[in-house]
Amino acid sequence: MKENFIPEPAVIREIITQNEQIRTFRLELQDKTKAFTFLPGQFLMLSLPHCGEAAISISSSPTALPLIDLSIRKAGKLTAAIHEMKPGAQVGIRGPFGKPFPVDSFSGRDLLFVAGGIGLAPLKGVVDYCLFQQELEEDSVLSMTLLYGSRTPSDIGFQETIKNWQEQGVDCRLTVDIADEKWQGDVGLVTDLLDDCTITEKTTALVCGPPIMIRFVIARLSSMGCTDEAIITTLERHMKCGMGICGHCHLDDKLVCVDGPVFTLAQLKTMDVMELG
Amino acid sequence: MIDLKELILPKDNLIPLLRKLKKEARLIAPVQNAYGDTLFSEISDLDSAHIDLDNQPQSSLKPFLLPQQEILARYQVDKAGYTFTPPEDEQETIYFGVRSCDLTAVLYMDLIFSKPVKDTNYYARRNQSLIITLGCNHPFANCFCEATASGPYLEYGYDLQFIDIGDCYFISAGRIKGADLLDQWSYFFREVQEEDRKARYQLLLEARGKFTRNVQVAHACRRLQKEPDPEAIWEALSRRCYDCGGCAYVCPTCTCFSLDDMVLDDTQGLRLRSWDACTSSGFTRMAGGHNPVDRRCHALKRRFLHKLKDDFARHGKVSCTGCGRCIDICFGGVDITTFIDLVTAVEAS
Amino acid sequence: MTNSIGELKGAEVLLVTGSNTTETHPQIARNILRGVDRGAKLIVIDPRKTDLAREAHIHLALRPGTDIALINGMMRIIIDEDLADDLFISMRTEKFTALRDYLHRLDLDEIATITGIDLQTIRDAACIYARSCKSVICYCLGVTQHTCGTNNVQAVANLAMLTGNVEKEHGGVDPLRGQNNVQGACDMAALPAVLPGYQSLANLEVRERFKAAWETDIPQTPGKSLTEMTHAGREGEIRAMFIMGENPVLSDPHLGRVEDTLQHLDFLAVSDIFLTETARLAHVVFPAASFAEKGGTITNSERRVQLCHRAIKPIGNCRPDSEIIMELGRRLGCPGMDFDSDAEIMDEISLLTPIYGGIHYDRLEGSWGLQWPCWDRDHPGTSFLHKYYFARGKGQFTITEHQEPREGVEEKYPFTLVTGRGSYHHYHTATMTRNSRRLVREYPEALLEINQDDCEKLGLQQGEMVELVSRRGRVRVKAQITDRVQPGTVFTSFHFWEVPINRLTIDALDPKSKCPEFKVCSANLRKVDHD
Amino acid sequence: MQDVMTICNYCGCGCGVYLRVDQGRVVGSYPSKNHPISQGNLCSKGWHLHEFIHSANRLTEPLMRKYGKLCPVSWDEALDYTTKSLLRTKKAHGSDSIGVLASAKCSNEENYLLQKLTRAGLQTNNIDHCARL
Repeated sequence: MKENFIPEPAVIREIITQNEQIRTFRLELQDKTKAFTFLPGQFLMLSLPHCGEAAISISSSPTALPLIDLSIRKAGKLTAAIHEMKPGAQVGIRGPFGKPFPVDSFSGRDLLFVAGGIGLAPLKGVVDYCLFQQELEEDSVLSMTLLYGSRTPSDIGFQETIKNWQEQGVDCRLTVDIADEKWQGDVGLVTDLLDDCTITEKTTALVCGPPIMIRFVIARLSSMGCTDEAIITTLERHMKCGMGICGHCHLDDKLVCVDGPVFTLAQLKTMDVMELG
Repeated sequence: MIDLKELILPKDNLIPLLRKLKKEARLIAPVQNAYGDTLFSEISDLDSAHIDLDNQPQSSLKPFLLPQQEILARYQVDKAGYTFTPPEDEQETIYFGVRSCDLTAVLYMDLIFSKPVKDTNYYARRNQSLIITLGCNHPFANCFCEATASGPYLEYGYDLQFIDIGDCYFISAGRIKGADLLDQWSYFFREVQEEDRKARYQLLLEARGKFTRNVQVAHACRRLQKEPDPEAIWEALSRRCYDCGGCAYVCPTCTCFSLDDMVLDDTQGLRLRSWDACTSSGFTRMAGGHNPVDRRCHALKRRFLHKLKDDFARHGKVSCTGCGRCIDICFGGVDITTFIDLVTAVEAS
Repeated sequence: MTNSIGELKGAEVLLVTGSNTTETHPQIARNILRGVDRGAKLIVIDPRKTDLAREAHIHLALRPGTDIALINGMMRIIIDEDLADDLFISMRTEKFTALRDYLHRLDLDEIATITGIDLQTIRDAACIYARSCKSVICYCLGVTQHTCGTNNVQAVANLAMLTGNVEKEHGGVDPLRGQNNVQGACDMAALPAVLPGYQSLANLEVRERFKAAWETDIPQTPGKSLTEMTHAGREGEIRAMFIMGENPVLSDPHLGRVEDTLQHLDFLAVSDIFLTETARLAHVVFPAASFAEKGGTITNSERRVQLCHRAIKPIGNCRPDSEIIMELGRRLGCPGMDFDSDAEIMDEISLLTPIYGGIHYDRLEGSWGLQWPCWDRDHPGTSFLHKYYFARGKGQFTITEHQEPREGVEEKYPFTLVTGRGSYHHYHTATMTRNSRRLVREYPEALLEINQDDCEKLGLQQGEMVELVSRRGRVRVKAQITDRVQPGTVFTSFHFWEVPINRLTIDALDPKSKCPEFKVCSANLRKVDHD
Repeated sequence: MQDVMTICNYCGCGCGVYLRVDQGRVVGSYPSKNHPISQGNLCSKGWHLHEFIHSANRLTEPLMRKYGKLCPVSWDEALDYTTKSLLRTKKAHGSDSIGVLASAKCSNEENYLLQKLTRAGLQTNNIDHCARL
C-alpha cells in the first residue's frame, strides 16, 4: 500500500485570533479511533485543498489531546488560505515528525524561554506540558521564565495564554521593538531582557524566533555562562516530506526534519547554519 | 561476495530467454530509437525493438523507480470532506542491460528510501523489480566508475549480472530472485567452464585499463573530510551555474524531490512528487521569502558536498557512481569532475 | 543565423551584442562558453552586466541606444590600426570609400563621450575582433529594438565586412531568434510585405505562381505591420482581427493604445491555449491544442526545420490551430483548405517556397531536420550561409550615423528604462511558464533591476515597492538592488501581467523594420509608501 | 510509458526533447543526447516543459461573448459566428479592414495556412506576428 504520503483528515474545531497575522487553529482528527501522540517541539505536515503541504510546528501540549493546536502566521499561499478557513473545515495532516524538546530532562531545571514573534508557538507546548507536570507534581521543573519580543504592541500574540501562565507562576516578560502611545512595558530587543536574568548551572534556555534573533540570543546566553548543551533552539527550514527523504532541509550530514528541528547549541556548532552567522 | 549461482548463456539464447521473461513481467531495456538515442524503454515487441547494449543509456533507472513526476495521491474536496486516495500498486518489472553504475545508484536509493522511514511508494516499485546488469567491458568516454568503486563489474547487489565474454554471457546470480530465475529457465544455460572464468577475469582487467578519465574521487573525499570547505571554489563554480537543474535530473543518485498539488478542477486534484534540484534557489526558500542558501556563491555547494562528504560521513561511501552523465551537459562546464579536479589541485599546490 | 549553433564553439572571437544569451538562448550560450573555455575571446556589448558579460574578456557597457556610435568607433580604430581586410573589401564589397571617408571625420573622443566607454577599452575590443579571421557576431533584440534598429544591424554588418568575417564557418553575423518558431513564421510569410520564402509581392511571376496554386488572385499592396494594426486606436482602419497564439496586450509597446484598439474592434477572435490578457478582450476564443497535442514543423534560429510529434490527443475540446484555420477557411470560401495532414501542407509549402524546396516529411522523419536553403530533394541543407549579405552580388557598405533614442532623459524622467526578457525561468508573456509550478517557484514575481547608487539616493531597500512612471503610464513593481544595471538605468521584463511594463514603453518604431524601441524610454520612479 | 520526440516549445534554440507519456498524460521531459542542439541537456524551462500542458487553466471549450461575458459554446457556433463577423466587416469596410496576427509559437504549417487564408481567403496582406517583440 502506498501510504507514506497520505494525510489523515482532521477538522478545525476552533480558531483563536492571536493578532492580525497569527491565528491558532485547534484541530481534531476526524477518525477519533486513530492513535495519535506527540511531544512538544514536533511538527506536522498540514495539507489544504489545492494548496499542497507546509510544515507547521505544534503549539499545544500532548496533554491537551485529542486537540492539536497549530499557530500559524500568514506568510505564503497555504498559510494565507488557512486564515480564510472557518471552524468545521477539513484539513489533512501527516505526522508528527521531528525530534521533540528533551522534556524528560527538564525536571529540576530552571527553564528560560526566549521567543520572538511566531517563535513562541513551538515553545508554548513545552510550557503547557511542564505546567501540567507541575500540577501532577511529577518530575517537575523548578521555575519557568519567558522572555517574549514582538515588533510592535499589536504584533504580540498569545496574550490570553501569557496571562494564564502568569497566574500559574510563569515569569513572563514582554518587550516590543517599536512602542505606541499605549504601551507601558519594555521597549527594545529581547536580548535586552536577558540583562535582568541570572543564569545558573541549573538553567536550560529554549530559544525560538527569527534567525537573526536566535544568533544574538545564543551569543548573549553563552557570554552569560550558559553551556552549549543547556541552550536549545528549534530551526525553521523549507520542508517537503517531513520524514528525511526529500532533501530540502538537508544541513551537512543532518536533516532538520529528522535530526531536528530541535538542536542544542553543541549540535549546531558542528553544522554550518545561518542561525550562528 | 560469493554468487549464489553461475551459468553461461549462449548469445543466441538471449532473445528467446527475454521472450520468456516478458511473458510474466514488464520488460525494460536500453532501446535505440530512430534518432539514435538509447533510452531505457518498455519493450512491447522484442523483434522490432533495437536493444542496444553497446551504448550508454541516456537515462538511468531513476525515471522508473523515482519518476520525474509521480502521483502520490488523488484528492477530492466535496461534501464528504477532504479525502485522499493512494495510487494503484505496481506491476512486476524486469530491467535488463542495466550498467554497474546505475545498479549502484539503485542500491543507494534503496538506502535513502528506507531510512529513517521506508518510502512505501518507492518500495512498491522496487519490490516488484528484478534487475539484470551488464558488466562494462568498454567504459564510455566520460565514465569513471572505477574511482567511485561502482564498476566496471559488480560483486553484489544485482539479481543477475551478465558479462559479455564473446559468443556468450557469463551470468552470476547475486540474489535469490535471480537464482530462482536461472533455475526456472535452466535449459537456456550451460555450466561454467574454467576458460569462461578466465575470459571473464581477463576482460575485467582489460576494462579497468580502458578508462580515459582520471578523476581523483577518493583524494577529494579525503580532503573534504579533513579540511574546511573550499569557499573560493564554491564561488568560482557557482558563478558558472545557470540553474538548469540538469545535473541533478540526469544523476542516478540525486533523489531530492518536491511535493506539489496539481489542481484538476474545483473539487479534485493530484498530489505530485517531482524531481527537484538543490541548485535552484526555490529549493530552500521559505514561505516568508527568507533563504538560508545564497545561490550566487553556494549554488553547487550542497550538491557536491552531499555527494562527496556528507554521504561518505553517513554511509561510508560517496554517492557519485561515476556514470559521467552530468559531465557534458553542464551549460557552464562546472560538473562534479571540475570540482574534484579543483579540490585536489589546491592540495597539490 | 548564418552559422550553425555548434559552430560557435569553434570561433576565435565572439562578439555578443544586445543579447542576454545565458538566460534567453541557453544552448547558444553553452556553445559560446565552451568556446571561451577553449581559449576564444569574448566581447560583450550590453548596458547591463549580464551573466555572460561577467564571463567576458571585455564588457562594453555602453549607454543604451549608442550602438552605432560604438561600432563606428571600432571601425575607425580598425582602419587606423590597419586591421581591415583590404583584399576582401576590394573583391567582395562596394561603396567602402564613402564609409571610410565618413569614419575619418569622426572624433573618437566624442564617441567615448557618447557611449560612456573609455577609448582604450573600445580600442582593445576593436583590435581583438579585427585580428582574428574567425570572429562571430551574435546579436539579438538589444540591437534591433531601437528606432535605429535597422541601422544598428547595418553597422554590425559593416563591421563584419570590414574585417572579412562573413560567409564562413566559425565566422559571420548571427541574429539570434527569440521564439521557437519566429524564424518559421517569417519564412512562411506571416509578414505583411512578402510571400513565403521572402518572395516579393511585387514580382508578377511569383504572384502568378501563387495564383495558380491557390486558385485565386492575391492582393499586391503590402499590408499593415503588427504595431500598425494594434496601435491604430479606436478610429483605426482595422475593424476586425483574428489573433492566433499571441498576446499583444502584454507584449506590445504602449499598452494603453493596444487595449484601446482591441476593445473597439467590431470583432476580435483569438485562438490560444490559455485565456490570455488578449483573449479576455475577444468576442470568440478558440481553445487551441498545445505543442504536445499536434505535429507540424518548426524552424529554429539556425534555420533548421524540425519535425514535432504528437504526444497526446488534444485535451478537452481543443483542436490544433491548423484545423481551426481550415474550418474557418472552408466557411469563408477560401479555396485549398482541405489538407489531410501536416505533411500535405508541407508539400504545398515546398512547391511554392524555393528555400524549402527539398523539405518533405519523409526526409524529416527520423532525422534532425534540414537547414534551409534546401533547394530540392537531393540538397543536404545548408549549415552556414554563403550568400547572406551578398544576395545581390557584392556586399554593400552603408554609412550609419549615431542617432539619439526618441526619448532622452530629462529632469522629469531622469531614468532610462530598458525592457526585455528578464528571467531564465520565464518566457515572453509567461502564459506557459507561469502555469509551470517549478518555474513559478523559481521566479515568482516581477522585479525592477536598479543600481545600488540610485537606491541609496531614493532611500530604497531590497524588495520595496516602487512606482515607475513614463509619459504613457505607470506601474508598481518590486525593487531588486543589483549591479547588473548602471546608475540611471533600470530594467524589467514584460513577463508579468501584474506589472504590465509595456504601459510605459514607447511605440516609436524603426522606420524600416517597424520594430518598436523597447530598449530605451525615459522614466521616473519613486518609492511607494505603505498603503 | 512512452517517449515521444518533439521540439521544445520555448526559445529559438530548438532543442530535441522527449515527452514522457503515461496513460494519456505527459509526465516528464528528457533531453535527446544525439540532437545537434540539445546534446543531452535542457535549460530549466525545457526540463519543466511538461508542467503547463495539463494545467487546469488551459482553455478546453470554445468561448463566445454573450451579454458581455465569455461563455462556452459549440465549435460550430464559434466558427459560424466568426465567419459571419469577418464577412460582415469585409463587406462593410473592405478587405483591408481585417487584420491577422500569426504566431511564432505555432508550426510552419499553421502559419502558412493562416497567411494563405489571409491572402487568398480574406484578400488582404494585413498579416504579421511578433517577430520584433
